[in-house]
Amino acid sequence: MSRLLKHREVFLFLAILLVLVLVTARFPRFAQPGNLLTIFNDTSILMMLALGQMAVILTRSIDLSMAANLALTGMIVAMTNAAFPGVPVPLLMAMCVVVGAGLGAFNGVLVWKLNIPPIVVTLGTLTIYRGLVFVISGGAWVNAAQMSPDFINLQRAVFLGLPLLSWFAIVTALLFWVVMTRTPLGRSLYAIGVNPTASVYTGINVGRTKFYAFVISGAVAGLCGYLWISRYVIASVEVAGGYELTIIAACVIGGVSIAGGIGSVAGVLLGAIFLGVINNALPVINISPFWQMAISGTAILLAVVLNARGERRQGRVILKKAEAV
Amino acid sequence: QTRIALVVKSLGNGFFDAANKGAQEAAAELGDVEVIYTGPTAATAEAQIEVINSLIAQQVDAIAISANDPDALVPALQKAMERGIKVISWDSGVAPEGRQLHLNPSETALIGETIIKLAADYLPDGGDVAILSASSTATNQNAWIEAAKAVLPEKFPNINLVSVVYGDDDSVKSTDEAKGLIASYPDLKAIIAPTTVGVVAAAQVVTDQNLIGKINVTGLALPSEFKQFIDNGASQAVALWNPIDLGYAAVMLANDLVKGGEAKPGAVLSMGRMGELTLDDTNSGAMAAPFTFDKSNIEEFSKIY
Amino acid sequence: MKPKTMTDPILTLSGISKSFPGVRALHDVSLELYAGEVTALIGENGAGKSTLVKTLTGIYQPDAGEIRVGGQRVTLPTAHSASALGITAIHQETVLFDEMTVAENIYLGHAPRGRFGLIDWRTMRAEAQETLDSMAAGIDAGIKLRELGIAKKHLVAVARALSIDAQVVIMDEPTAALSQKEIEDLYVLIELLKQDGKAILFISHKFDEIYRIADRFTVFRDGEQVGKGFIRDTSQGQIVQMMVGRAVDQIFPERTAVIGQTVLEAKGLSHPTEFEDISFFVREGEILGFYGLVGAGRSEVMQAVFGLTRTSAGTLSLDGAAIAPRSPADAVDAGIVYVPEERGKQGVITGEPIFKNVSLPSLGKTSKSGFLRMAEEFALARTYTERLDLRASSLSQNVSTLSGGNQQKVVIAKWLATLPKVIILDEPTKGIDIGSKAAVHGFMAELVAQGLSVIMVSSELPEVLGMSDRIVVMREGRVIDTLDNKGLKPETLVRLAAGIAEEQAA
Amino acid sequence: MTDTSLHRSLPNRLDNPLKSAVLSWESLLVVVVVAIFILNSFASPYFLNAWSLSDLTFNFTEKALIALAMALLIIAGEIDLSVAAIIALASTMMGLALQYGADTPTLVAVGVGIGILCGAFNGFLVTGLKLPSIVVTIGTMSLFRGIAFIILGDQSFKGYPATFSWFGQGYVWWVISFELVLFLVCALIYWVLLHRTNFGRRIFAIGNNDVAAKFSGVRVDRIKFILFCLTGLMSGIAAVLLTARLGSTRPSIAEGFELEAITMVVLGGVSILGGAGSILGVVLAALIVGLVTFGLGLLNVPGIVMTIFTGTLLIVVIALPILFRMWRQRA
Ligand SMILES: Nc1ncnc2c1ncn2[C@@H]1O[C@H](COP(=O)(O)OP(=O)(O)OP(=O)(O)O)[C@@H](O)[C@H]1O
Ligand SMILES: Nc1ncnc2c1ncn2[C@@H]1O[C@H](COP(=O)(O)OP(=O)(O)OP(=O)(O)O)[C@@H](O)[C@H]1O
Ligand SMILES: [Mg+2]
Ligand SMILES: [Mg+2]
Repeated sequence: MSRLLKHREVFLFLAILLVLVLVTARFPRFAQPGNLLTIFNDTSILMMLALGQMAVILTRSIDLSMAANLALTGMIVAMTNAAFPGVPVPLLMAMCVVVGAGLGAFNGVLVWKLNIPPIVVTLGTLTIYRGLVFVISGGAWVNAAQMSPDFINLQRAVFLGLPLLSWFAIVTALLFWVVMTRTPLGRSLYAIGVNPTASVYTGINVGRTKFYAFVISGAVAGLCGYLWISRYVIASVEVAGGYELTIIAACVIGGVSIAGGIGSVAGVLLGAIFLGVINNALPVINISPFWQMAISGTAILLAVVLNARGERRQGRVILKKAEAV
Repeated sequence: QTRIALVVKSLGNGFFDAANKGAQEAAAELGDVEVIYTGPTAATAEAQIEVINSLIAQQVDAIAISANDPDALVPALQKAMERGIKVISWDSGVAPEGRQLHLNPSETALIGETIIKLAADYLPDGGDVAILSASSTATNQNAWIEAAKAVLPEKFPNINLVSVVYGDDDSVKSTDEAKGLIASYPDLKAIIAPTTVGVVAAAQVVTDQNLIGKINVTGLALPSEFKQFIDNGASQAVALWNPIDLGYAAVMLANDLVKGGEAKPGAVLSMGRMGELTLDDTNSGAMAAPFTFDKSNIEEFSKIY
Repeated sequence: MKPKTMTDPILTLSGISKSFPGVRALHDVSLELYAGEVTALIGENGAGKSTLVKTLTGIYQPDAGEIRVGGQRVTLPTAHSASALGITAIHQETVLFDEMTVAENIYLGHAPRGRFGLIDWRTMRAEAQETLDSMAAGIDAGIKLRELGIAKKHLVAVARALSIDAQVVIMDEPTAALSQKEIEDLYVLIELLKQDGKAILFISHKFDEIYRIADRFTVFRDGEQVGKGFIRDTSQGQIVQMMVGRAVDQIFPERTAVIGQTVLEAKGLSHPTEFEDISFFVREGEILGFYGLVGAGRSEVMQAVFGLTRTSAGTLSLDGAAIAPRSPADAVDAGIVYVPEERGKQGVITGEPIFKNVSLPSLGKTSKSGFLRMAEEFALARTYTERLDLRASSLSQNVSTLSGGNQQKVVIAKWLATLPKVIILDEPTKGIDIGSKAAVHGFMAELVAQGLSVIMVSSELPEVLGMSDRIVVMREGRVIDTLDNKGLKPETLVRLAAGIAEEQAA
Repeated sequence: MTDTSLHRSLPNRLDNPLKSAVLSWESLLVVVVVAIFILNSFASPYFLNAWSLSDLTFNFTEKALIALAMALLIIAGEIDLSVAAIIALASTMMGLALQYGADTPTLVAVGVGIGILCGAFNGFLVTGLKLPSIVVTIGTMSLFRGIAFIILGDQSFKGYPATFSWFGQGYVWWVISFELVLFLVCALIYWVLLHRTNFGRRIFAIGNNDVAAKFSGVRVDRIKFILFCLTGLMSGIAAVLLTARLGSTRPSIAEGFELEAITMVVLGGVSILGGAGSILGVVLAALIVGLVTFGLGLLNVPGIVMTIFTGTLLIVVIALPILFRMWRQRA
């Protein structure tokens, strides 16, 4: 048991259960399967984005431009849909992935070829991408009436009892799990974070691998651009404004180390769900919405403290080793 | 050449784009007036102040503003007035010391009553209703909600207002809040959203959760953005004034002041084709009554604004 | 020794040059490596040895020259292309992944693949275990690398080299951090590699081991190749002559210091996990040696004295007055300074110039009411770097561009400038060439002659025996004995440090 | 070839200081400032006007004040994303104090004091609990502003006394505003602090290698803690100015300031990885951001489009020297 508890995923899972139990005690309807599935569905986009962000953070980088990328790709796809309602939605989604990956690749190239620190690059592109949303749309919103029914309803279609949106998240998570644990690319992402110098010596092209990480986060952001727009049926400049920090918060709560090299798919999913549960629970148990921000801030701080406790090295314990001999 | 700046809460909002149409119409009618349509992208007071500062530097003749914050803009607008610029607020007002007059789209009390009535009309037996507002700092929304609360006890005794929540004119936040309302109040019969962003978000949630027919969404909405929810039954009816007229009137009033008109309690100023505005003792006046859209007329108006 | 076979070399370098801004690290050097032979690469600090290694493994690109593998001319644009050609290296710094398993450390970059080209963890683990077992490493391939000691990590690096199936194995000072026992194990391994027909390039500052395992040698001086030949045809003196361009006597300096009052005294220092009941004292003008096997906890004790780690029990006194440094700053104020073991990480601030490194702890003295006075800083830096014969182009040269030995001199200069009472030197000559080593030793003698107290932590027997007045032997976090260095036999120290009973050692 | 002959006196430096000054980052920024200034005067007839130029300064002084302290923090290898939230909390507390009848000096003390407290809280979490500052301040950013929301909800505080408003709206002489004067004075203080004192030298050492700095007897944690407090202090001062300028407090005040302040710092040539940077660069960068936004504002370019310019400027200004170096190496 104590061994299990060492895994922060287990700890996080218990924390989420605790919140569920507490809320349910006051409000039984909250824990109904239907509501839980709704929370999962509501959190799907955050989960996907956080997974993309994890790929970047693992390499000791950070992508502050994900939300802006999402907004830009979302605006592009919404305008395309408004202008050419006949284009099939799967094609539009493919377009989102490509556009998003392209925007991510731009970050990646600057990081790779020019060696500019990622936080600077994405701080710059964060404003550029969001500005471009305004430029291409002229500031006008694309609203529900302009979108085709297919465009809006695809993610709402139910398959095996779950909306497609949830399935997108599930498939993305599986894909990430395979890539992270079973492919050279995934392992390289970890390796770079653990020890960049050693990675060079091992023959990993650090710059190019970081580039791939940004392409991954960009592609995810692009796909989420479509999902976000069709979910909230409005495309505007302000879409997902400030969401970049929520994405990072989900990663942090999920145990991704900002110093790179540490993090798991399961942890990130739980981190996102934790935020989702908190956000859903507060209005339900009638806590003033004005408390929401302070509570999630506290949650982030607690998560960091707990994670740091877990990560802290226990020294070399010379005496203990001596006794054991 | 008279230059009048039409400053809005945020660019890209369909409502304000429509207002700009009316403003340009007024400029064309007046001939010697140029309208500068501007505003921040995010609906914050600080961003609006930067816009005001640059307008002061450009020495425009008048500023007509729909404010993100009634108080925070006062110092900046006072500075504008000191430099000889005429300042009026419209739609969402500024505290009296920060402007020369305020143009309400409609009587506050009337709007407050209308939004409740829109819900009550379809609830013959009464029931629970909740309000999903814009940001908690929005002047106009807050005033309407106060007015609505005031008329409830006598005119609509069987309507029970259970909660007021704020979606900050942000579609995600509005969506979350609407969901929260539905989850917390199982007997909820109507959601009233006196804001164009919130009302769309709420209607989408009701559509998504298959609650059409159980929960009626109503409030203030742009016909073009809201048409589909009248069509699919998520909403029976919504109301709004004509933003084109509002923009038109704002420019006309600003022009009046520039050309020598004086804003003081009791004064009567011309709004061109919209008639005349009579100022009350806080130097504000109302344009017209809100207009209701339902299945019968939404098609027609959705093509206009 | 096997007979000399004049086969063609596996790897040939010719005319290789490499410059860094302001530094010519390699100039027109050549090198041949032969199958089944160990070639020792010898040179002072900064001679360009590690630079050559990095050029050979695709980490640096040479400015000129050519590399031939098996007669074929090749380029090595990345580390990957080098290992694809069968060139692998155990670098001077351990370059492995703490957070990953041993198996993955061995196979990262060339992991066995299963279905759909996905990494096959099970096979990887099994093969890694096999390699480790063949080396008799006694390491479980499934645990995280973090759990291993520094010596075992080196073994993992060797296993990695083996797993690549290299023709050329390069070892850049592999024994610097190893204990005697582990060094012996390494020799066995190298012998195995030789029998396998691999060409080995071995870099070391220790002549005993060069003479023990190398067949050939190549000497570098200031980035140029100044000599090569067969080890058994050349004397140590001749090689040293080539290295430094002059004769160096390896005799430890005569010391004339008069030993005075007790300066620093520790009584019963304990730490919850690292050490227990440590007592020692050091007197004016005395060098106190701390001997033990690597990992005995000597550094931990010194860092506690320096205020870096908290002790759970025990007292410290300086000149008879109790002190309790809670931070290095406190210790420095009291007059205790510490030259750390990990120069690059703890010793120098690599991004800054020499003079800023030297003045950092003395800013209080060079400044005037908190405001900097650069002229004073330069004067201070010049005084002490000159006394240590620091080799650099200017005092504003970035420390990162200095070689290891010269970086060490910067650290020592920094502390001398604070005019300390007690100076603790942790492995002061680790990875330092023979010329600089003598300089450091000479300087220690000078320090005690001036009345300072020196504590020297060292794992090198000759150094401990040659320099110390008294020797504290530590093992597994405890003081085993404190001995007067008069007629001490090396075996006694080794026995105490390793915990071997007297009869067995005999 | 490096001369390594024995017993030779080492020169202080080899390079020509004048040459390196001309090729420095700051001179690049000066060129950019002048270029934008000239462009602005051509683009708008209203630009070259004392009052316009004075109004211009209000667009950046508050953020630039924070950027000064943030520069030190980033040079030391840490970061504070919570500065805007500190403004919100400090402003809210001032409003609360006002409700209890506080006079102007008390209000200022409350604002500045809360700033320092918040900074100290960040500093404690980072240095005391050894947590990474970027995550800590993402957390406190929500926490501080969250507390402001809890206190204020949908309300606002207003009715600040006129003497208080002077801090944000007053002029010291003619068109020279109090905010501008305060910024210039603070810039001078920070310049001296960073470039001319032991404290500043230690900040650089910490940013380059905090372990080695600690081993060199630098009290790393204490200095980092002080830097967080300084950043809090400057946020508190910015809160006073902004509140006085707006004449009211809402919990949503100063949203997005943190990224703008960091942009100024980075544009000013401070290495985000720590260990390098200058105050002059930060001041110039603040000026650039102010000039660009005001200039585009005069042309009624929407704010969001301006951000494209600042974002591009940030990347281009940082990429240019790198590209130049790569080009020269190839040649
Ligand atoms: N990345 C670099 N940038 C600038 N100069 C460098 C760099 N790497 C090495 N040098 C310089 O090149 C020269 C050779 O260094 P190298 O590390 O190869 O020496 P070494 O022979 O391995 O010394 P040691 O025995 O101390 O390890 C030194 O003067 C060093 O300062
Ligand atoms: N498992 C390990 N992981 C990482 N670094 C280690 C490990 N073991 C030792 N080191 C590093 O290698 C160096 C040598 O450590 P060592 O094992 O000698 O311990 P120590 O406490 O310094 O003992 P002593 O000084 O008696 O040799 C130290 O600087 C230490 O930081
Ligand atoms: Mg070397
Ligand atoms: Mg040691």
